[in-house]
Amino acid sequence: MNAITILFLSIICLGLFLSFLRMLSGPTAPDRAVAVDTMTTIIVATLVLVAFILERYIYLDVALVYSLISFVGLVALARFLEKGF
Amino acid sequence: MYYLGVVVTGVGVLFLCLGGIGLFRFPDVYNRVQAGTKCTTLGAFATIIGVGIMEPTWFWKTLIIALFILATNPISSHSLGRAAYKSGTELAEGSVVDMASEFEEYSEE
Amino acid sequence: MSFLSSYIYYIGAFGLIIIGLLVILLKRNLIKVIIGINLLDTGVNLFLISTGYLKGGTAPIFSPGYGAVPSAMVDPVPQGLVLTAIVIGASVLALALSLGIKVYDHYGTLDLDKVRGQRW
Amino acid sequence: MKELLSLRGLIALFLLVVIGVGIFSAVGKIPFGQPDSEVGSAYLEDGRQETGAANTVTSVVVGYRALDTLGEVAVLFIAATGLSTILATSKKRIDRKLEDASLVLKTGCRVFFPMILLFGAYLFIHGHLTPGGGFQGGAVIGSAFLLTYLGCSGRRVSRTASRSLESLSGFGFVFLGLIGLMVGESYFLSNFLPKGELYSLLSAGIFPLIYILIGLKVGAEFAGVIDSMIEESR
Amino acid sequence: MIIIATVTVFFMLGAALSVFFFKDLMNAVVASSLVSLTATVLFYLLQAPDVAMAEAAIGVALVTGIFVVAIRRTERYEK
Amino acid sequence: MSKVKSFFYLFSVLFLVWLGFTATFQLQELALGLTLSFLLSLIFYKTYVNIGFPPLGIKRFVFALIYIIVVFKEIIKANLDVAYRAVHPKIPINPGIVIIRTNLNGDVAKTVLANSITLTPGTFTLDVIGDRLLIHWINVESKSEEEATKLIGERFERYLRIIFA
Repeated sequence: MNAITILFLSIICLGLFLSFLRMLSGPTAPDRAVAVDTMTTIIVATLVLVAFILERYIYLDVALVYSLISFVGLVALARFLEKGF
Repeated sequence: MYYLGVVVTGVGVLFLCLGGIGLFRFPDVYNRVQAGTKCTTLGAFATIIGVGIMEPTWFWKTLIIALFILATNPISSHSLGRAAYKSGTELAEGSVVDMASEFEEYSEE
Repeated sequence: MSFLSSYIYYIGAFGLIIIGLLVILLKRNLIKVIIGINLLDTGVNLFLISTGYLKGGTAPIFSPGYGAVPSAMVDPVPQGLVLTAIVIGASVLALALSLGIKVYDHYGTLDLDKVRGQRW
Repeated sequence: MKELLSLRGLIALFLLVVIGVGIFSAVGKIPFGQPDSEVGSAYLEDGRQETGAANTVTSVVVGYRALDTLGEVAVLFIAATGLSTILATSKKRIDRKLEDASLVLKTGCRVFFPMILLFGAYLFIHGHLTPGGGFQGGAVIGSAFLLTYLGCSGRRVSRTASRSLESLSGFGFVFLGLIGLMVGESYFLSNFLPKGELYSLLSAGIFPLIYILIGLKVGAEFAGVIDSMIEESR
Repeated sequence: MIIIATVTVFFMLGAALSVFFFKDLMNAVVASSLVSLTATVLFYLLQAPDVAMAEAAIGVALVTGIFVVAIRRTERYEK
Repeated sequence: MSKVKSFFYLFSVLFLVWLGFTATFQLQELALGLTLSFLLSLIFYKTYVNIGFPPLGIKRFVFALIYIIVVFKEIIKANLDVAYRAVHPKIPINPGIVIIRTNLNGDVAKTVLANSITLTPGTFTLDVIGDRLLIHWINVESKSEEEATKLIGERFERYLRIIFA
């Protein structure tokens, strides 16, 4: 946990904050879903970075779950919005 | 080796932030998909691989996380874009061309 | 700042519990009430986990290359409890939603004011 | 906003303030970051020698507190059965034209389905070594079945298969416990198999077996829940 | 670490409050999936990877899917 | 592709993925991985017979490596482009929806093409019907079908045609 990692986490927080604003203000439902998709991807990167800071190898499994599963929920939302399923 | 990892991670983190900025500034859903889910794909890829370079024993696990992100993210963004187009979201003002109505004719063949 | 660093997780958990109760008490739509129950569930889980946190501790998992002593690990008992509580929460949520579907079939609406005797 | 300003909203806000002050004064005094639970530290100190599992949470869930887990598994079974019973009497059908899934989604679903199943299996087999376990692995497998319903329309889970898998794994759980009652130290779910070497795959006695059964059960249960919710209401 | 915890708690409470104000139930479901996402990060920072994994696997896919199925079966807009 | 080939294809892919999950070469893990991949591919190989995976070969493998490098180059180039558009104060975009054609057949080939187009920011696939793809383009340079095909699809399709031939 040195200055460089603090800098990295701050930049990531800025990106997360902008996507969160889009989630709150997006005019339509697809906008909000896209914002949540973006936040998911950013958070996977954050989890790997935090695992590096905490120096635990086994924490990477949580990021692996996200990278494999996170698209299922968004696909469910998308299939409802396009009136399929 | 460590400094190479720091540089790669830094580039990835910058792209994550740029994805957020693009998502916030672009005018309609389609452009937001462009910025939001794909700048962050490259950003997440570079960040995770950079961590793997910094800590060489973690490399294989980080590589497979990055590959899964690279493989699953296009599917979800394609589905969201298709949902926006099928549910009739309008293009932003200033768009040049919209050939979606011509494309509908192919589906009936 | 020290207040934040020591109580930020409690603030999150209590805030989530209060907002969940607010949604449950004030909203009339049945599905939104169930979303409120989900929020309340997450808040309670977060509170239980944060009571077991040890400052500077690490996860209660021993691994070969990492020499952690047991006294520097967080409490495993709340984690074991919450682990099963999350799965049970999800399946009870599915049960509640199926009841909501039956209510919609019978009354033709999800508004709890119109469903007789369901709302104060 | 208008809910907040009605009479009901004001009463609810008053109630919330009372509840909030009550909760905060009751549990806000618990200091953050200094747990003083002797049970937890005892499990941490002795868990490795007694159970042979590297993950102490696993030894709490399926070792020290295994009887609680049996109750929780029973709750899961009751919830799934109740859901399918409630939805089975549904008469209403929605008849409308459905969009077909796109080619990318169909192919992606077919390619990723076995990988997600393999990942779920990895999670619940390595439950005593890594932060995984039966509940997480079962949820991942359930998500894989949700993906097939979204992508490949027309394919569905056989209901008898999911029911019988769920019942068989629940039965296996109880059966392992009864074997422990007969063979081992004569209590329910005693760890009668050899402990093995720490950090290797074949260690911790019956914990991997129990987690495999729990994983299959949770996965089959969620697959059944998704099947009932999607098919019965179509 | 405290930076990212504070920011995450802020997101979580914001998303939970926005559940209260959205009229479209799809938006409420999106916001509740965001709550589950941020709760995962908080569990992770509280050194509970098991719980974070369970919340990730259930909150992000299964609960969202089940809510979407129920909304498809009933009605989308809250009156 | 015949049934035996698709079985071994799925088996080797699953085993590689398992090696990535565990990231060790202990004997117990390898045996378990072999067993699980064998069981799963025994159940699911029928799904993969008609999906159109490419057969294996030295030339195809080399071209697949070249293809990966090309895709990475395009991704980085296009990402810089979109990042420039995002931070520019006036947001210089010129968006539109165009149609392109493809000569590929086979589900996997079309999916790989569509995903490559999606991954390079600036273009992304909205829909696929038959041999036509509906593309959203952030900076439309040409409205006609042939020009757009040449500009968007051709840089990937050159390699994919050899890999999936």
